[in-house]
Parts: sequence; C-alpha cells; structure tokens
Amino acid sequence: MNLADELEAVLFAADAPASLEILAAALNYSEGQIAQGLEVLEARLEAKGGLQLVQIGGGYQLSTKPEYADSVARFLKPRPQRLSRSQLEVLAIVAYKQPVTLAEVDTIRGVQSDYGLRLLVERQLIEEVGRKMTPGRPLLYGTTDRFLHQFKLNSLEQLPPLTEDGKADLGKFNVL
Amino acid sequence: MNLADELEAVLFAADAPASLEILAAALNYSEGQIAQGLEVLEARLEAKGGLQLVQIGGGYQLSTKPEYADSVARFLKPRPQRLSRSQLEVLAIVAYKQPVTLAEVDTIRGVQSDYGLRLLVERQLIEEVGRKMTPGRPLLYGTTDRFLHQFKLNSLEQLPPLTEDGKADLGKFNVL
Amino acid sequence: MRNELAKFSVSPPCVTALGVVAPPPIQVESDTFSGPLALLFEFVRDRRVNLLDIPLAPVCESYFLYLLSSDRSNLDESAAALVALAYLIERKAWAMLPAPEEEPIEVEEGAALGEGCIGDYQFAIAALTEFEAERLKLFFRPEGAFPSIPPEIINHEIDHLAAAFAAILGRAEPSPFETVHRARRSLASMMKSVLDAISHEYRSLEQIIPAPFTREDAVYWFLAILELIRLGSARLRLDDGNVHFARAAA
Repeated sequence: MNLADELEAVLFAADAPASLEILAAALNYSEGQIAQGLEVLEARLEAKGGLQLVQIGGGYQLSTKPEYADSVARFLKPRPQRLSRSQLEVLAIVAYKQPVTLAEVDTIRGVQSDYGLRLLVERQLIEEVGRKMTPGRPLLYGTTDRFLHQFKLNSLEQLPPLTEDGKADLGKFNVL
Repeated sequence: MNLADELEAVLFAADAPASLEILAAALNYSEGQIAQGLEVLEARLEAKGGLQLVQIGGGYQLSTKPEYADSVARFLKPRPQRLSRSQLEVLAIVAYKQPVTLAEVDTIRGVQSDYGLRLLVERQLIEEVGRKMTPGRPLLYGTTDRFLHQFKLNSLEQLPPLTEDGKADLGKFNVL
Repeated sequence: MRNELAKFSVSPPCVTALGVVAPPPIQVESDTFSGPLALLFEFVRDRRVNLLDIPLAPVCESYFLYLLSSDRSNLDESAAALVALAYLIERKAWAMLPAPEEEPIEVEEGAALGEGCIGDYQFAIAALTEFEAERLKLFFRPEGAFPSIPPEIINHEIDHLAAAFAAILGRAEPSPFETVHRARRSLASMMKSVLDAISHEYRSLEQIIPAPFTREDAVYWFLAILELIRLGSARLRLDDGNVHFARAAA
C-alpha cells in the first residue's frame, strides 16, 4: 500500500477529473504530498501498461494511452449503431413535425411506423411528450436531449431548414 | 505496445465485464491469446498498482484493489447501501429457487415479502422473468446480471450448493 | 346488476389528471362487488376481487344501454369503458381456462428443493452477506465514465436526417384542402358601396376609400371601380398624371 497506488485506485473510480485539493481532503494528505504521489504514479504508468495520467479541466484523470485508441474504439464500436434508413425517416418526421402522433408519421411515410418509433423510443432519441386532444387521445412524440447530443445539435433551431419545395437547404446548414 | 497493455486500456474503457469472445473479436486475437494476455495483465496488476483484474458476471473487468476500499469510498462519499437482512432473505430464496413467485417466497419466509421484492427489483438485483401458468398467472422472478456483479459471482453455478438436508456444502464451494 | 342503476353522465367526459378519459359511471352490482365499472377495473387489476365471482354479461348489457342513451360526442368516454370491459373479459377468459398440469417453466436444480422454510437458506444468506462485504471493497469504473470517445456521435448524419425528411415530404399526401372561413364579399355588393361613395366630383382613389383599409379592401375597391367604368356608371380622368374617378352623369 502506497500513495501512488492509492491515487490510482481513487482516480480509477472517479468519473470526472479530481483536483489536488479534493484528493488531499479525501486521502488525508497535504496537497504537496498528493502532487508528489501523482508524479510517482505518472512515471510508473508511463513506463508500463495501457493507462496514463492526464491533467485535464483543472484536475487529474486516468485515461488510456493514445496508442491504444484504435483498439479501444474498435471495442466500444458496436454501441454506436447507425440508424436504419426507415428509422431515420421516422426520426426526421418527428424532429421536424413534433409534437406528432404515430398516425401522422404513418400518413406521411405511407407505411406503418410503429416498430421504428418504438426502437427510437428505446434508443431514447424520441419520447412521449403528451397526448393529442382528439378522439382516442393518441400519444404525441417529440425528440429528446439525447437526440440533440447524438446529432451534435445545440438546439432544435439548428436543424437544417427545409425550403418550401420540401428539399432541405443543406447549403445554409453548417455542421458545427 | 503489447497485448496485456492493450487489454488494460480496453478494459479500462469498458463499463461492464467483457467476455473473452468480445475481447477476441474487438482486438483481432484468438480467445486463447486473449486469455494469455489477461494472465499477464493479472500478474502485473497484482504485483504493482491500485488496480486488479476480476472475473465477474461472465467476463473480465478492472476494479480497485480491496485494500484501497476505504480511500475510494471516502473519495466517492455516498457509500453503496448494504442490503438489509430481510432483503438478503428474499434474495437468497429467489437466487436458489428461481424462477419463483412472490407467493412462494412468502410461504418460505412465513412473512409477506412484497416490499422486499420490490426493493430488489428497484435495485435491479432481481427481475420479472415470466408468468407462472397457474390461476392468476402470477409473475415469476429471477436474478439479474447485476446480481452476479454485486456478489462477485461469475455465474449462478458459483452459488454455494445446498445439500439435501438443507445445509450448504461448504467444502465444494470455492470462492473465486 | 340492475339496469335501472346504470345512470350515465351525458355532459363533458371526465378527463383525469393524466389526460385519460375515465369510463362513464356504469354501475356494477353482484354478490361480491358493488360499485362503478372503473372501480371494478381497478380492483381486478390489483387482484383485490375474484373476477370469477362477478357475472360480466349484465355489465356488457349495461354498456350497450349506455351506448344507446349517450351522446355521440362522448366517444372518448365510451372508448374508455370499452377498454375497461375488454380487459375484464380477457382476464376472466384466462382465469376460466384450465391450468396446465405441470409448470412449463422450471429450473432443474433449484426446483428440486422442496418448498422449504427460511431455515434452509441460512447458509445461503450468510454466504451472500459475505460475498457482498467482499464485493463492496471493489470499485469499478462508473458507467459512462470514458470521456475520450463521445458515445454515439455519427458525423454528418444530420444531413441524412434532413435529406430523409425532404425525400419523405415528396411522397407525402397533400394536406386536406382547408377553406378559409372569411366573410365572402361579392363584387356586386362592393360596386354598390363604391357607387355610394363616389359623386360627380372627380376624386382620387385615396379620397374615395374610407380609411382605414387593408390591401384586400383596396383591391376590391379598385376592381369595383373598374367594373363600374366598364358598365358606364363611373368615369375616370387624368389630372397631372393622377387618376381621378367620378360618377357618370345619369
């Protein structure tokens, strides 16, 4: 048991960069001692292993070494599943016409869209936002914050504007 | 750059146990090679540092070493809540008798267990696994992957067996 | 169930806090349950009453009676009642089916144990307690803690999104044509107003049209004057490049 190892364990379990101050308070050392411990840890990690110590956002954090970025990306890859063409269609309709009911999506697409809609709800890209005050009180759907995040949008206003003939004016839209 | 370090980087980035199969597919090695790499990694981590390799929930995962538990807990502050005695009772019955209905748990414990059961469902240690085909179609419960993870089990087979006279056969049980 | 007890609300449907329409207060009377349909629905759902003891035929009859006597505008309410009724019928149908002799879902080892009592599990409980204590000493990476690779960012898919919408708009049915409900004006009535407004004295259009006026008013006035000129009831004259209008001599 030594301070460098203790710091490694703590930084491993942290979900954000930890400052000298916070580390010192949690581990009962002075900030100077913590800084020394971090130096030892940094040197040990640099010499061996797949991890490194980085100073980021005013604190310290463990990260993978850059040379393993490809492996890590390949390992994490299966998660960002691309949306299928039909999911994209449903999502586009919900994004531009929200709040919108399943029946309205069906009408616009000309095919049943309940499966696609459900998948998008599962992926938390769209969600129920209320009920339409028409017979049957059908559910209304809208996009989520996750949708904004996934498409790198700051707000819905950043959706590319559509011109009147129904074609998206992609030229005007600047992808971040 | 070597396989053990690569595995360390990948496992660091993972937030759930990764199986040999998944690791082999992601890193383009055979499962045998991955197993060897993990052995090297395990030995290196054991010799030095604050982390260790654990086999849990059907896969491999990095964790902090037990000797740093207090430091990490102090750093993270909100300590994971322990299960109460009655929750443990319900959980044990579900674990050994799954799939099992609430009424069956009640019978064995001799007291109503719906509250405990609900808490365990909320903590995602047990879940509904179907319905029993008897009148009333009561829900059947079973344990989750999270249950394995929380009790450091690799699979349900690692639960200590109960002998016929109701006493567990301690000798056969091998803690990891 | 007595039909005379079925009293129905005909006025606006009762919308609950969730925006769901409550079924109408159809009264259910039996030996084991007495109360409105909605309450029966709740009791059955929560397994507080045995559905097998409650005859559903009179409830259905009462529902039909309600349909006949209720207003057409209560479609939501009758739909809500139908849903509740359908649920009860389905539940009862299931409950009346004979239970299969053997359980189809079974775990071979676990189920081999008898019913048992909690004492049989003392060891298991002790073992789990021990495992938990050990496990609580381990900390794993928190979920979603790997920040270097954004989880699900797919570059440029936003363009595809817009393109998908544009493509789908091409295929869309035109929205139903909506008539604009504005008071229709006829040119004839407008011509009458214009005739009243002009005199034998030549005046410009601005002087003739009573202010304030909209663009649409201006168009109507202008068209009416042109029509009057065509019919010979009005005349126009050019003064210094400005057009002036007057009533034609009788």
